[in-house]
Amino acid sequence: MTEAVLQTRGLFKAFGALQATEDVSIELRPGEIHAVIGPNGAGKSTLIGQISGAIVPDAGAVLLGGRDVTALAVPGRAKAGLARTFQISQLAMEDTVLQNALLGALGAAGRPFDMLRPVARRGALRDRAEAALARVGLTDQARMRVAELSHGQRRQLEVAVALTLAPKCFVMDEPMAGLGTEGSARLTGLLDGLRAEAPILLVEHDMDAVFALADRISVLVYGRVIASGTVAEIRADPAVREAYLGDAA
Amino acid sequence: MSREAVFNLVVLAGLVALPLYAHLSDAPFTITLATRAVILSLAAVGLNIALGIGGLVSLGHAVFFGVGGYAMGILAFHAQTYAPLMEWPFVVEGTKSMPVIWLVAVVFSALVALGIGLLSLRTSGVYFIMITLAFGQMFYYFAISWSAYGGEDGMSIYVRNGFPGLNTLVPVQFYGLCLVLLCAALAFNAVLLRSPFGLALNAARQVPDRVRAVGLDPFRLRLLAFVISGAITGLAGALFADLNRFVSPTMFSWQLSGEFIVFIIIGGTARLFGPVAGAVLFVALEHFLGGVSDYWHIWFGLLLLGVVLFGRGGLIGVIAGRGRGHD
Amino acid sequence: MSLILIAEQVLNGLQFGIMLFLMAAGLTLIFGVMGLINLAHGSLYMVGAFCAAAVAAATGSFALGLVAALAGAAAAGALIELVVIRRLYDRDHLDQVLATFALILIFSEGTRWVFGSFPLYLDVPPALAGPVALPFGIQYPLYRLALIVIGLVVAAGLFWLIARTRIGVQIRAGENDREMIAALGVDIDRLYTFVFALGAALAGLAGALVGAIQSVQVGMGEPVLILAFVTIVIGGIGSIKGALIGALLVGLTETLGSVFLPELFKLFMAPAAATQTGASLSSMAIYILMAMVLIWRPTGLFGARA
Amino acid sequence: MNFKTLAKTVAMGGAVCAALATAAAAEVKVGMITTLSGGGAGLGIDVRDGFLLALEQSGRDDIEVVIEDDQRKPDVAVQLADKLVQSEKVDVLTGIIWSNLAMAVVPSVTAQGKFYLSPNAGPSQLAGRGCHPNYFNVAWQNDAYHEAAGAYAAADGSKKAFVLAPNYPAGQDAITGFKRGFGGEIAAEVYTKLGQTDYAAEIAQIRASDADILYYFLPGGMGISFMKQYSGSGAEVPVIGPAFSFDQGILGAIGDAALGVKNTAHWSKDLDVPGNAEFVASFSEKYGRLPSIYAAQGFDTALLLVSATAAADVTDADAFRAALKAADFQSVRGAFKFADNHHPIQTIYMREVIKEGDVVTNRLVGPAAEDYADPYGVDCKM
Repeated sequence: MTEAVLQTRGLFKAFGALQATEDVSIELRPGEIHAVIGPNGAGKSTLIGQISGAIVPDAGAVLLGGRDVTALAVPGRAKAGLARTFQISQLAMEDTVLQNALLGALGAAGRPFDMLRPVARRGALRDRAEAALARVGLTDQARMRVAELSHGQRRQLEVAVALTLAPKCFVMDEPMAGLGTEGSARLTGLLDGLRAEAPILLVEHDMDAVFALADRISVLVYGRVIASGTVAEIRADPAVREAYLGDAA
Repeated sequence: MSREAVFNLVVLAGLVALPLYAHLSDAPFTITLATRAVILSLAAVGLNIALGIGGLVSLGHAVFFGVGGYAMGILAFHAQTYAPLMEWPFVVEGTKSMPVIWLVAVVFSALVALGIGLLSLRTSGVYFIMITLAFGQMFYYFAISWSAYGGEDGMSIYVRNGFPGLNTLVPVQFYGLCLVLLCAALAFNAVLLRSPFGLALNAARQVPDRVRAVGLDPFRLRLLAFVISGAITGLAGALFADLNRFVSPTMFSWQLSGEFIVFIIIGGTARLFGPVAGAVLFVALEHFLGGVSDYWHIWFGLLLLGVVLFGRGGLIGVIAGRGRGHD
Repeated sequence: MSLILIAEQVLNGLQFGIMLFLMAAGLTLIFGVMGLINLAHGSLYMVGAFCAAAVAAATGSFALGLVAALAGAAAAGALIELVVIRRLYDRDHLDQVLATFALILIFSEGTRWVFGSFPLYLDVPPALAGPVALPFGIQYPLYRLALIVIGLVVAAGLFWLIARTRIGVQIRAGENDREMIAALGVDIDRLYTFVFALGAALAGLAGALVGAIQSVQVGMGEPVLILAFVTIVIGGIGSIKGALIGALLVGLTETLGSVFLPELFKLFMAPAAATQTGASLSSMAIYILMAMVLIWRPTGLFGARA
Repeated sequence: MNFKTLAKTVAMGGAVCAALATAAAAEVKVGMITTLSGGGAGLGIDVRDGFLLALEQSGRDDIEVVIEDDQRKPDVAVQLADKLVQSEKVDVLTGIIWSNLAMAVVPSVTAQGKFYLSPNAGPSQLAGRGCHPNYFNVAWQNDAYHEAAGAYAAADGSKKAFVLAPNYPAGQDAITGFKRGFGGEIAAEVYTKLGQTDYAAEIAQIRASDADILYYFLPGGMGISFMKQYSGSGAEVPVIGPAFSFDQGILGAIGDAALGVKNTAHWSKDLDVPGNAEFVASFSEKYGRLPSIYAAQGFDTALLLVSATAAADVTDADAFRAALKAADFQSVRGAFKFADNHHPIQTIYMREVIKEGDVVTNRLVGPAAEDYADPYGVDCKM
């Protein structure tokens, strides 16, 4: 077995009496898309928070490329190679598409305290940002303000910003959220190609996308991983059928 | 060229042409008034870096203004009394040289901003507004009871400090000096906006989570912005003290902090020239309305209310059309 | 320093804190329910004091003055809510700060225009004048004791209103979710006007009660306003309980600090220098307290976690 | 565009002879910077009204007054002084109420060769090392009331004093001045926060002390708050103070609580000197309120100005200065002359707060310090 790029070991987190995650251990291996699914309130957001560094776990560890990053905050984990996208787009609405991508490139390059040279003249940043935009198909929109973009284009930009980081792995929080069939299909195609660059931990509600993309699936219910395996294994798992998919599936 | 750029040029041209007009019409006081407007503009340009770009609503920026003012007051006071500022471990003399005073003012207000920023940037929103206000009050009461430097009475400096090659006692020359500094600050602000730091700070105001997620720390970005902002406002404080040849604790008052914000809003938030337009308008209103009625604050209050409620985008917004809002 | 003096100073701190609570409660309620930061709250305090002074002078009755203070401040509050404040709920804090800063200017100069530039007369009612003997030989002004009692009664009433009444349920719901209570069929505009007027009335009551032992003059509201803000920031914005605890903390710090800090410095400094240093430090004490609380807990003692 | 009050009244037949004799004198332009808005406006308004009343009564139509509101802000005052000097080109300035504003304005305007007549503030710096030939204080040096009160208390048999003042320079000067005049034991010396409104803590300390006299200097609203709280506290230490806390403008707000309090002033409305009764009557008639010490000071300042402009041309600085120094006018306070540092030598009286019908006011008790001259004059080299 190849070594996991991203690994969680026994993550626990409680909010008061509510146990949001309980002993969650999952692995993301090179080249794969690993989907995490589960009903609302299953603890998916808490899990993403703990992986990205926004939420400090009560117990457990997060490893990135074999290195324990549990003590790092969000920026540190991003620098270590973890790129995340948000369920609700986190984009600077007043800025242009290119500027948003540049922000990612700047984060990857470090040195954000340069205040005398215009960003536009830092060729390396610009190349990186434009390459990411081209990858998601937003080259023509580069000079538009984010506020003028359609919802689907914003979801693409979310991915582009993550791409500028050239990360070791992606953590995507419901990238399909709010998309129609067409947009969903386009993004599915995009993510499909991305796994070659870095593996993706995909939290998603859109089951069509999940079954189309995922190499493996983990099912989270009430904060626990009740099943983990290939798509076929999960489809066949009786516990999953009962707890989550119901008999309809 | 956009209408905003035209407006900016007109403002700048007006500020440059003003001494000529004052000279021709023999109205030296107009220059004094304009100097006041230019210095207050500089203070507000400083605040605008924190507030307009960084979204940090500081209700305590008068602290830096006051620190700059007292830097001037203390140095000049020791120079005019020939008493060294300190003798141990090495002798520090007072000075009447503006460049030295400016340097000290900038360094000290930056240090104070660093200290206040480290503590208050841990909070956000209303808490940030209030903790900066509290720091302002702390400095205000400290200055009032600091009897070595005049306490509430403040300090008078009898002769304006000097600048190599200029006679600063001539109003036009001092005005020119202030205007050059204002232009330098505006140019710096313009460059900053396009720089990586400007980009990151701007994003940290709009989407701090995103900024973190790409590996940058909004706290550090804001802290640096706060320090730069404080340093510029501190420089303005030193100039203001020199304009009046006087410093007092009122330079620390929270009302003054409020007025700085007022300048930015009535001018136009996050516009490069917003603080300038606002400060010039404010000084003009204070001068003319103050002459019309004892109760001019009522009219000023109503005007301010009108701008906030209906004239979003401030003066520049009205003239140049909507830019980006500040929310 | 005798124990009696210490006990008396603690009472003074309590009394000060309780009055501060009346101011802070309105501020924190308005922030909690409407998310509005209201710098003009001090002006409502002033309006209350001026109404009380004017009516008490005209009728000779302090009680009628208090009624006038409540009514006047509530009316002024409702008026500015309808005309100005209502437009600010959806704005950011910056606009709110600016607009209410403008209201301060309008109220202050407007009051001076109506009542003139000289302080007004408002005194303690004869029935409450003079000192009263408490156990352990403490002599304490009856009126101040009455203030503590009135303040506690109002505080209890406020807690009851919020915990037990229908309107309290709406207020608590409003703090959590605006759309939710609109969905429940509550007239949100009326609720907001009511909450604002309630906060204003509390401020006006404080202004009138305190005005009787202080000076009824233009600008009296601003120092109290700043203290009230310090109070709610310490207590946690939006929390009535936080406002009460914060007010008592600020009241005690302010009162005890001004008495004991100079004494403390006298232990190791020359008396004159100690008096001055102590006085300087005590005037900064509550701001230092606030900074320390915020460094420890950035959203105050009882504030919602960010 | 400017708020100009042109004090031009038609010269009447009965106008002062001296004024007629020099009717050919050039116009004199006076700039008045005073506090007309905000919390301290009452004092500035009284000075202005007293000043204009005297000018009107003098019948002089060659004195023009430009009045500006400093909002009690030092930087505004400095700016207005620049405006009056540079733009209005005034010859004489006056009007400032507060010591800190005076310190900000006076040194620079006198350095520019203008005359300044102080109708209220008298900081010690300007009486001592910082004195200036063109600066005349028509009211009092700041220490005067305090020192006279101390002397009176000592002469009255008080042995141990409790002193209280805000923690700012004027407060520290007040306590120093009182102690100098008193000379006796000090039970405690308490500094309060400037602008403080609640004095419960201090009052408790006073009650717990064994002082037999309480001296406090708390100008404006601070004094109103203190006195109301003190009288309700059951504390029985007798109170003495400077007139600033017991003047006509604020007695109305303190009410009966102030009755019986002794306070020092250089003037009282029942002072029996020529012209005073007429001043009180005409002021009350014109403005509908009793004059305060500030009104009397404004009135005297204008009288001094009128007398000097009658004797000398303002453009001849030396002659005009000599005319001011001569102080050839009938002050409503009685005997009045300038010491070498251009500060008054005058009698400071003790007054007592009483009730006349419904009006709380002051009555004269007697002199507290006769021919008082401030102690800073020795440092004045001019």
